[in-house]
Parts: sequence; C-alpha cells; structure tokens
Amino acid sequence: MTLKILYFASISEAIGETAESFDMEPGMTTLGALRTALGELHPELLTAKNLRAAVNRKMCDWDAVIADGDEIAFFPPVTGG
Amino acid sequence: MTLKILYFASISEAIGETAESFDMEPGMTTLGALRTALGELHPELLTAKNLRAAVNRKMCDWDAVIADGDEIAFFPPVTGG
Amino acid sequence: MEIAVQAADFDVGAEISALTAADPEAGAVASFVGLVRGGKVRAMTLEHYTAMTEAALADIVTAAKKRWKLRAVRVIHRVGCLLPGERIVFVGVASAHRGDAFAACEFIMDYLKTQAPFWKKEETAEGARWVDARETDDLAARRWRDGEED
Amino acid sequence: MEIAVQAADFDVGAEISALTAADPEAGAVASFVGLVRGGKVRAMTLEHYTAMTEAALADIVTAAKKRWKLRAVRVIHRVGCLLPGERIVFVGVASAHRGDAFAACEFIMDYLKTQAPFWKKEETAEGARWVDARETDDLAARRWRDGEED
Repeated sequence: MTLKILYFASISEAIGETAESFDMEPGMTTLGALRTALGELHPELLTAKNLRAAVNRKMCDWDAVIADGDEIAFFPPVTGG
Repeated sequence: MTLKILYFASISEAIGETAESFDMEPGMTTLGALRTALGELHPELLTAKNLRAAVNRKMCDWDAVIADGDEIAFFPPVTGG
Repeated sequence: MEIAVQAADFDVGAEISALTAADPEAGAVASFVGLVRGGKVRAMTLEHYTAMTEAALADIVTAAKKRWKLRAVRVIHRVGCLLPGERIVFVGVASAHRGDAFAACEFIMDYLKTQAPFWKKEETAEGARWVDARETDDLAARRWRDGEED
Repeated sequence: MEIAVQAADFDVGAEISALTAADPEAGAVASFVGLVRGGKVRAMTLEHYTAMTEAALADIVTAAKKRWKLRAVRVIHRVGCLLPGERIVFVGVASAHRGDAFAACEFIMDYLKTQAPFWKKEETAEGARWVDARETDDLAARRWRDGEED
C-alpha cells in the first residue's frame, strides 16, 4: 500500500524532507509498524523523543490502524498557543 | 458615643434614609449590639435576610468592635459584577 | 491606575493591550467582561458605596497578587444606569504564563461578586426590583479558600 | 467563522464585542490573549500543519461546547514570523454566566497547547531553536480529564 508521509518542525529538519511517498509491505498495518519501517530510512524517527503522529489529520497512538492512501504525519510535541 | 450610619440599596429604601447620626450608650461595643439598638428605630434591620455591614468601609462580622466616630454601613448582600 | 469605578464605558481592546505594553515578560492576558443581560430587563441601575468601593476592589487585587505571580491587573466597574448589552465590569490580568492569569482573573471576579459594595436594581415591565444575591456566587468565592495557605 | 488560522494580527476589542453582539443572553465573556515574550528572543516563527490545524481547533471547540453551556466561541491563531510583544493566539468564550465562560476558555487553551499542530521556532543571538514542549502543558490538559463524564 502507498502512504503519503509528512514531517514537521524539528523532525522535518532532522530528516531533511517535508513530504514523501512510502510503499509499505502488506500485513504491517499499524502506525507503530510504519514508524519502524520508515526508521530504516530515517533513524531520527526511532530516536526522536516524544515523537507524535497523525493519521489523516487526527493525532493517533502507535497502535492506530493505517490503510492504503492514508496521510501520515510525524512531528514533535506541539508548542502553539 | 456618636456613630455615622449609612444604608444602601434595599435596606435604604425600606428604612427611607440613606444616612443618619446615632448616639449609642457606652458599654455596647459590637456591630451586633448596634444592630439591635438601631433595630428599635428601624425594625427592617432585624428582619432583613442576610444583612451585611461594614465598619469604616471594611465588611465585618457582627462581633466586630465599634468605637466613637466610626462609619457603619448596613446593606444587603452585594450584587455587582 | 489599577482600579476604576466610573459611569463611562471602557475600551476593552485598549485595556487588554495596556496590560502588556512595554512589558516583554507578559506572555499571557486573561480577561473578563460582564454585560447586562436582556430578556425582561429594560435597564439596570448600579448603586455603590462610594467611599468603600475602590478600597474593596484594591483589597481583592492585593490578595490576588499575593497568591499568584502577576505582571499587571486592571479592574473597571461601571455605576449608574446601564442598558441591556452594555458592559458592566472588566477584569484583566497579565502574567508570564496563562495558569496564573486565568486563576487570578476568576478569583478577582468571584471575590468582586461577594465583597465589592455594588447593588443592582433591575427595571422590568412589572416595575423595579433589587437583584437578589446568587448563592452560587458565595460558593464560587468560598472554593478559593480551600486552597489558601494562611 | 469560529476559527481562524492566519498570519495577520487581530483586533481583540472587536473580537470580544462580536461574541455578544445581538445576543441578549450572553452576560459573560472570558478571553485569553497569548503574546510572544521577549528577553533573549528576537523573533519567533510559527509552523503549522495546514490541512489539520483548523480541524484540530474545531474538535477542541466542539468538546468545550459539549461540556459547558456556551453562547459563542472564537479562536484565532497566528502563523508565520512574529516579534516580541506581538499577539499569537486569542480565545474568547461568551456564556450566560461566568463560570462556564472561564472554564471553557481555559480548557480550550490547555487543549490547544497540547493538541493543535503548531510549532514555535525561536531566534536568539545564539541562533534558532525549536521550542520544547512544556510538561506543565501536558499536566494542564490532563487535569480536565479527571472531571470527564464519559
């Protein structure tokens, strides 16, 4: 399945990308599994402290199920307001 | 001793006065005693629900001590804001 | 001047801006505006105990400053005749962080409602009547006492 | 429009007035303004997740409306480059009574601080750095969960 991956703030700077497309093997269907798989390309995703993620623009826990075509964003804890 | 007495809001309307001077017998030195003494002139002070009072512009309990020349105000619970 | 008791209306935006003007450490402003509610009320008259009012408000502000870290405080309370929709009261509190600003602003309003010598008289089609104190206001003020250190 | 994410500044007084305009039942407006603090910070850049930001703020407002009786809510958050003293965020809540307005305004700020996808980067004499999330913000948001009914 193909996923749209976005990176924000310090994560984006560390990886050097703001967006990419990622093809994931079938059978690995959680946000946590995606993080592990993407971590082979971008080890920053594994070492980042308190990494957060959103699936289709909703903040999710690592056990969230993901599907083909989803928009997945990785970012540090938010600091607005 | 001579006291300056002020009435506000519904208390003032019920009594029909906003201010008066009151001479109190020596020996009766609390706000509660003053209320009882003034109540003979203005029974509204005895029957008013939740009557409040201030001595020299500070809200006080009925056991507050009063002295010659004090400014004493009687009023209902406040409703500003 | 931190405290004002006045017949005139006030400019909420200007008051909030003034609380942080020239203070680079003030990152948070919590504020409150109370207005005359409509419905059956045609007009409202606010009586007050002139000689005591500002001192009572100043005592409330002093208590708030003792309890929280505040950068600036402003309290404005109107008196006289007000129409529905008109502003009655403004409380603004500036602080470095929002927790202190929110708590102090609500504390000042809760104490103002039970300690400051103002009385409202409403005019309706059935005549004029003095507004009754709300028991919930006493409860609101009382809850701050549970956490007091002294 | 209840929610705005914009580069432009906003008029706090006009926003607060608009919350109660033509609503005779709105007797209370609690509001909050957050500003860029100075000190070592020369400028601040706010990045955000454009496609998600307004939806995240709308979810927070919906949760507040479910929990308290509110008449109107307004949330404005700026993005882009801001200087010390400039406004970053506005939250205004109108209600019949002040308790609901204060609680909802603080709730919205606490959730915004932990749930809305904004990130601040500060520029100082030593260079630029991403602002760290504050643990106290997590604690502030968490305390609203203790009282939740569902």
